[in-house]
Amino acid sequence: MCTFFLYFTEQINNIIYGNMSYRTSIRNKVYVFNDLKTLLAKASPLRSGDVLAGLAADSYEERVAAQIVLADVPLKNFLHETIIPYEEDEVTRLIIDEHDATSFLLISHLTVGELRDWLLSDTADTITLQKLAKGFTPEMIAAVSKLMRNQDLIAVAQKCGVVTRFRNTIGLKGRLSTRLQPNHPTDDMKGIAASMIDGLLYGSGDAVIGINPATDSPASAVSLLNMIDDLRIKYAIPTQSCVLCHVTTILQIIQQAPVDLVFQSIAGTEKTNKSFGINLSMLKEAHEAALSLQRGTIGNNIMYFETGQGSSLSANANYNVDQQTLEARAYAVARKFNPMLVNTVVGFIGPEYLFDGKQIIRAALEDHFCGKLLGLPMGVDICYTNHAEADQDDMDNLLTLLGVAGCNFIMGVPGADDIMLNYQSTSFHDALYLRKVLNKKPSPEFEAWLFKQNIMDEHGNQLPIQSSHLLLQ
Amino acid sequence: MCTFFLYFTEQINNIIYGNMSYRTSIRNKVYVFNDLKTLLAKASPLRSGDVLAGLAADSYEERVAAQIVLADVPLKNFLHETIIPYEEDEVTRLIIDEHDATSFLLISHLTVGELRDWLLSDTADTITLQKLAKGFTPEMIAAVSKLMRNQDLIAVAQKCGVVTRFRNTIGLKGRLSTRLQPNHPTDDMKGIAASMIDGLLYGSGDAVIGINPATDSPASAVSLLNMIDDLRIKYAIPTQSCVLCHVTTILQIIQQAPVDLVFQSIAGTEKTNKSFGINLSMLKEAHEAALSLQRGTIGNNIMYFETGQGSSLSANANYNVDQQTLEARAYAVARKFNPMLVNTVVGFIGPEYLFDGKQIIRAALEDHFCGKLLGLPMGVDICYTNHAEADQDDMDNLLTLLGVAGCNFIMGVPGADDIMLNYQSTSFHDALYLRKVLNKKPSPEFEAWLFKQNIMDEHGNQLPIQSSHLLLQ
Amino acid sequence: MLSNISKNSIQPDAWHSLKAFTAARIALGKTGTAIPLKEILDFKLAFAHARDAVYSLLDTQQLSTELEIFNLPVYSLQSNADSRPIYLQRPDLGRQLNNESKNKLQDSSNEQFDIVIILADGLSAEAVNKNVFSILQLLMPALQQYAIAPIVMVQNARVAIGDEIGSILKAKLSLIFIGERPGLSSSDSLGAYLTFNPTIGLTDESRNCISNIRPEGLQYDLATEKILYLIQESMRLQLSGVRLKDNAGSIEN
Amino acid sequence: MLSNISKNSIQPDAWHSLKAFTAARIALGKTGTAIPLKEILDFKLAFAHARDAVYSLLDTQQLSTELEIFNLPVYSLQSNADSRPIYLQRPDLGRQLNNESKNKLQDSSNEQFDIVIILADGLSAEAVNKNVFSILQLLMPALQQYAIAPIVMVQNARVAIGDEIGSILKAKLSLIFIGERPGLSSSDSLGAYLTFNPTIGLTDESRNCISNIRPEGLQYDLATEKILYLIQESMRLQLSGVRLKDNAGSIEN
Ligand code: B12
Ligand code: B12
Repeated sequence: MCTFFLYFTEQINNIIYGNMSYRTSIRNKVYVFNDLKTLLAKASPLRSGDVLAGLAADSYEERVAAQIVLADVPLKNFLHETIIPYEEDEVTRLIIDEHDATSFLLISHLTVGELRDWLLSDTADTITLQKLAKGFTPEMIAAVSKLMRNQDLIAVAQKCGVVTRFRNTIGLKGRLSTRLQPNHPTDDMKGIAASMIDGLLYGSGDAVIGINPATDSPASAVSLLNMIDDLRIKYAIPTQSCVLCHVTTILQIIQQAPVDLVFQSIAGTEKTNKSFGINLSMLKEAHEAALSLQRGTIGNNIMYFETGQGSSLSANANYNVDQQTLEARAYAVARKFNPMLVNTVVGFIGPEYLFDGKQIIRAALEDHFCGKLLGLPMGVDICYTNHAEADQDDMDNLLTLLGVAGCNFIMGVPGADDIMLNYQSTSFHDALYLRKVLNKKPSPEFEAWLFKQNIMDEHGNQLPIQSSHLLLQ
Repeated sequence: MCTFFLYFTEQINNIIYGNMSYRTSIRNKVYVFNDLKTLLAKASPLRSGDVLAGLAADSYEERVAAQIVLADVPLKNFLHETIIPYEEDEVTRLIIDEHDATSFLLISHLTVGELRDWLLSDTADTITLQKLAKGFTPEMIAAVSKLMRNQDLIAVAQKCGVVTRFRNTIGLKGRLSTRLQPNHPTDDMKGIAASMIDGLLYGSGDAVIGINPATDSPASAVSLLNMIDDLRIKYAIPTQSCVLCHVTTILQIIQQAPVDLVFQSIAGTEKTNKSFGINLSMLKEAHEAALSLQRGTIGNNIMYFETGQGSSLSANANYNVDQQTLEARAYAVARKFNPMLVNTVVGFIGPEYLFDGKQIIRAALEDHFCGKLLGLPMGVDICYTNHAEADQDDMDNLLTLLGVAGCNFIMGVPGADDIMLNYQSTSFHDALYLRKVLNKKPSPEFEAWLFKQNIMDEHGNQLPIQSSHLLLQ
Repeated sequence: MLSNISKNSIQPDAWHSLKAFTAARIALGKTGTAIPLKEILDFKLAFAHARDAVYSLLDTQQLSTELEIFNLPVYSLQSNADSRPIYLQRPDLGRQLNNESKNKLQDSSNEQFDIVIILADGLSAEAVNKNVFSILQLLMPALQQYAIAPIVMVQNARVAIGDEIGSILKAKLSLIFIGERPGLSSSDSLGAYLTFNPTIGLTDESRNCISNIRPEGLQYDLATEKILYLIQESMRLQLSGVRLKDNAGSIEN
Repeated sequence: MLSNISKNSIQPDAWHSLKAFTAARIALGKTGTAIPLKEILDFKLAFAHARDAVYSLLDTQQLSTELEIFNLPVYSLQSNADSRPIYLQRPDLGRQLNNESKNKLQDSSNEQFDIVIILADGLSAEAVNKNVFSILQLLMPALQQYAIAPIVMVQNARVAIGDEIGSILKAKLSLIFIGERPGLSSSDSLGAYLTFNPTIGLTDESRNCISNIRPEGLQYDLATEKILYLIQESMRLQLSGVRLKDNAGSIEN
């Protein structure tokens, strides 16, 4: 224990390179980290994507050394030392230009390590955290997450509260919502409807009924939107719909189709977003177009974003920044547009970025924590692919952990098997399990609807459904 | 999906070998499992100990095949086909001879798979499960656990309720207790007392204050017992003490020392127990000797047992039975003596039996589930060694999962670092974390004491302790 | 009360008939909040098989024989990912031809082509083995107006390897058929990615994708229709990717 | 209210002074329910070092030199576990001498001995490298009345390898010093296991254990005292294990 006092941490201003150099020594071994982004990468818990990118710490000792150094970095540094140049990247510009200096003032005297200790203290309560959200930059929050154990990520996230509204209220304490995801490999209307009915009768779909269309055909997107909307109106379901095609496709049809939420995959660098075929002004255009439809009844949170660690490296657009920090930067893009839902699709891509259940679980808890602290309505697609080293037991663990952490929503996929996207997510049953063991309820408006439809009783128990049930007609 | 109906499961009575043979075929591949113990082993989720023993399934498909077959095995078979011969093993005799046929009647018509489905149904409530406990054999419960996902193990365990009493009440709903474990490498009295005070001021120690002595010297055990007892009496702490030396050592000193709980490590075969230097009649003798002291004030649960997967293989005493089934058999030994506490020390031995965090988590959930269903007051030593592939994040995950599952107690070790046993367990802080995020309280008698000592308030928050505090005098 | 333990604890779902409309795991029934064991075991078995599909191999022998009818040279190439485990961990290597393959291709021709067709294992060679010939039978006759490059089969490949192949062969457009990651209900789903002016370093906004091609997914004739539409439009507009929309009329009509 | 965020959120513990009595991680203080970051990082660094200790190597060179003063033959042997990863996964192999080692030992002598002393790396060679010579310096002179076998160093070994070694050397009693698994606060803790009539196949009820030997644990003189007591009693009673109790008087007196 006393060995701690043998390590010394010094930060020297490196005049030659014009930026800070970070160093410490452990048992006579000197560790030097040239810049903040290197420090962040080396301080990251092990994951395959950072190894692939050549950014991970070489040893566990080096990782701890980086964490020791990172703990002493003042939060202010993050405003001065950008990890991707301001001139080259519009996401950096967004982060810097929209940073709320007033909120930041409250924490501007802290180091990353002091922030960690404060976040865990009892004075960091829900309201204070909400007020501070705009004062945090993604990099600060990514940094602090790297110093946190899984239990810290859970305990702090549990204290956050991010509530959004469109036709219902998502994110209240004691609530757990689900995106109903009724995908079909040919976008067959009847097939999709069948999965939707199944989900609704299992109490799923309050966050959104969201279809990934197999094709990116605008015509098909219109049909799908009409179909969900008809159903929603017919049964007076207090929820919102979404077809997850490319934002340009939605923009093309937004005047002819009943568009509730606008979807887009986003990432943490301009260059990655470009590889997704988007940029901030396109998102702005879509956001405004959707707002102009005025379809929300109790609120105007209208965007649905998906993210996930690894996409930047995959697009050769990572600027040697570790994947978790880049993920947090994607949240800066998201929060610009007051989204209804932000979903980190954590195990979706594959083992090259998150190798196994352990890495997927860690990444999910980080993403959920970072998003929440930055003020986002985070949900998690608790998922894995068949080429990763993970299975249902890992997902059960993550599901339960995220429930305790207060995740806003999870996916509802029939039997956890997405037959179009080819991966395993959470089932309608999984959500019921989680609600039961943690005593959680769906969104209040949706809950009232479930009562009325005799799908659920006040104790949260599913009621037996007869074949004469309204939804089966 | 429809592929399911292509698999057929048949069980044919193998006349030549005089026992059942179990088989199924998948995609034209025939899987034959010669006997129940082979079937159980092949159906087990992957773990290094079963691989080491040469018992694990060769492929994931074979594992599922075994599970498919196991699902159709009638529970009755477990009473007829013993996995370790009745003649050779006193644990088998204990299981068979003390099996409660009356309770079993209620489930005797079920198969293992039907039992799994029933356990998850709403009719399997706390009271029913308590009534059935004596009708289950360890092998039946081990079998059913192999068919369960982690979420099943959690959900069913949460419904169990096993309450025990000595000087306080352990295992009530909404409660989480801790064993305070103040070990010291030289059994130094002051060193141990320092850790005890630390723990008590962190609200730890309601399950037991239990010291592992570094030596097995009877004299030293007497001193330690006197020391804890003096402290307990001085501060009127409603808890029990234990020195975890060998049962023969306790028997030697029981007349001269204040022995509350009697400890022993136990395992699932007579031969392993022999390697631990014990047998059932020694345990009986110790149990009776301890009872005769009449030190319990509100109850007579007086034994403290520790178990953990892998010990039988390590002692060459596993009879080619998988380690999880053997672990469940250890619970038959435990329940014979109405223990106050049963603790599965799940990651304690090392990677040869449970390789990494994933295997440790799975094993812990299984052990907790099996013990609870068999009617035992299960706690878990959430732990790992430095030669295993695990870290604090895995422990945080397991800690949180076991909290949801309703685990009776966990360990409280200063800073999670046992400086004598050389492994990492849970800290006093970990228990506070878990109580906070899940809104759990300590044992009621102990809770009242914590209030009185101004250590904790009614909301479960720790109060600031002045250096003038009674316990620091 | 205690004697009521029934052999069957499953509450079935009243909408079993909806299963006719989808392969999705709907109407599973439940016990408490849990999925019935029978369905769990079925899921696990599918999981075993999906995992195996990741390690399936491109049947280059069989494919070569089948491709003979198109009267085109056929190349069998390898990426820089030497083995399946490396392939899974190093997507960067799966996007590059290995040297031998590169040389082979460079030596092959100095012509310019309109379209190069590539068959890549991706995450499920099974998908290519099972589906690609059927679709090529429909597609090739409709491409007669174009100069078609030699057909390239490539192993341990990612989508972007088409950029390198297309640029070496100086093709205006590359069309790569590649095995999508295997799912539980379909371990043999084929994807097609189309890139105009394939050049090393392109990213995905420059491509179009036709996904889920298989008998139980997007059927061969409809897939062919879509691909043809996109090829025509791509050639006409001289671009591909997000600015090229699939306006071929939705599948349903 | 919001301006109150202090640089230091840690609530220290008022009983810091108790740290003088133990190396245990007490009086850490807290923030909310959490351990302060400084302590967490200290823990993690110790974890890094403990993990490294598992892979430390027996310094047979150095040990051989040190052992010269005892004027006994010294053997350097290997178990059947060829490497550290195998050692960790195959405790069975760590309990067997490899063939070469067995032969070496068998050829060595036909004498009978009272005691064989074995130095084994176990889970921390560091523990043996650092502590074993100091304790042998105290122990050996006190064992003059016994016929001591050649000293055996053995790598990648488990406790039970002493049974094979003892039986080959026809020793009445084996005493194995072995590295205990490294902990965060001590990666160099030595264990001693004593077995009367060592024979292949014995299990742990037949041995006695003296644990935590190191300067910050059971000190060399006290450890020697205990070992000597147990050897005497074992020889007198002609047994070891659970029926042999350490009645040497507690450490404290
Ligand atoms: C994995 C995946 C992703 C990952 C890709 C990251 C990665 N490194 O792998 C992420 C999450 C980033 C992603 C993003 C998007 N995807 Co996508 N994705 C998939 C998925 C599930 C598997 C692909 C696969 O197995 N490829 C095979 C392997 C062997 O090849 P690979 O080289 O490793 O994979 C590359 C391609 O898959 C490519 N890619 C991934 N998605 C898309 C989408 C388009 C339009 C294109 C051209 C390329 C592309 O990215 C990979 C890296 O270069 C498929 C569904 C399926 N069943 O196939 C959908 C799918 C291809 N994606 C789809 C869509 C719509 C998108 C988005 C456009 C969504 C949006 N609105 O932003 C974005 C942006 C895509 C882009 N331009 O980059 C649709 C395409 C529909 C269509 N017919 O055009 C599909 C079919 C799913 C769906 N129906 O929603 N996707
Ligand atoms: C791991 C361990 C166990 C494991 C061993 C299983 C296994 N396969 O490894 C389990 C949980 C089963 C166990 C059980 C017991 N243990 Co233990 N165990 C340890 C521990 C933590 C580490 C040992 C180690 O690193 N060995 C080194 C490796 C390289 O050698 P190995 O060949 O792999 O290990 C063998 C020995 O360690 C042996 N072993 C383990 N414990 C004991 C205890 C005694 C008395 C003996 C003779 C042998 C023995 O089992 C292993 C397999 O053969 C030590 C504490 C420590 N800091 O060392 C306590 C320790 C050795 N055990 C101790 C005790 C008291 C016991 C029990 C008697 C407790 C009880 N009341 O039942 C039982 C039964 C032991 C027996 N006769 O078999 C005491 C011994 C005190 C003493 N001076 O006599 C120690 C020092 C811890 C303590 N202070 O409580 N133990």
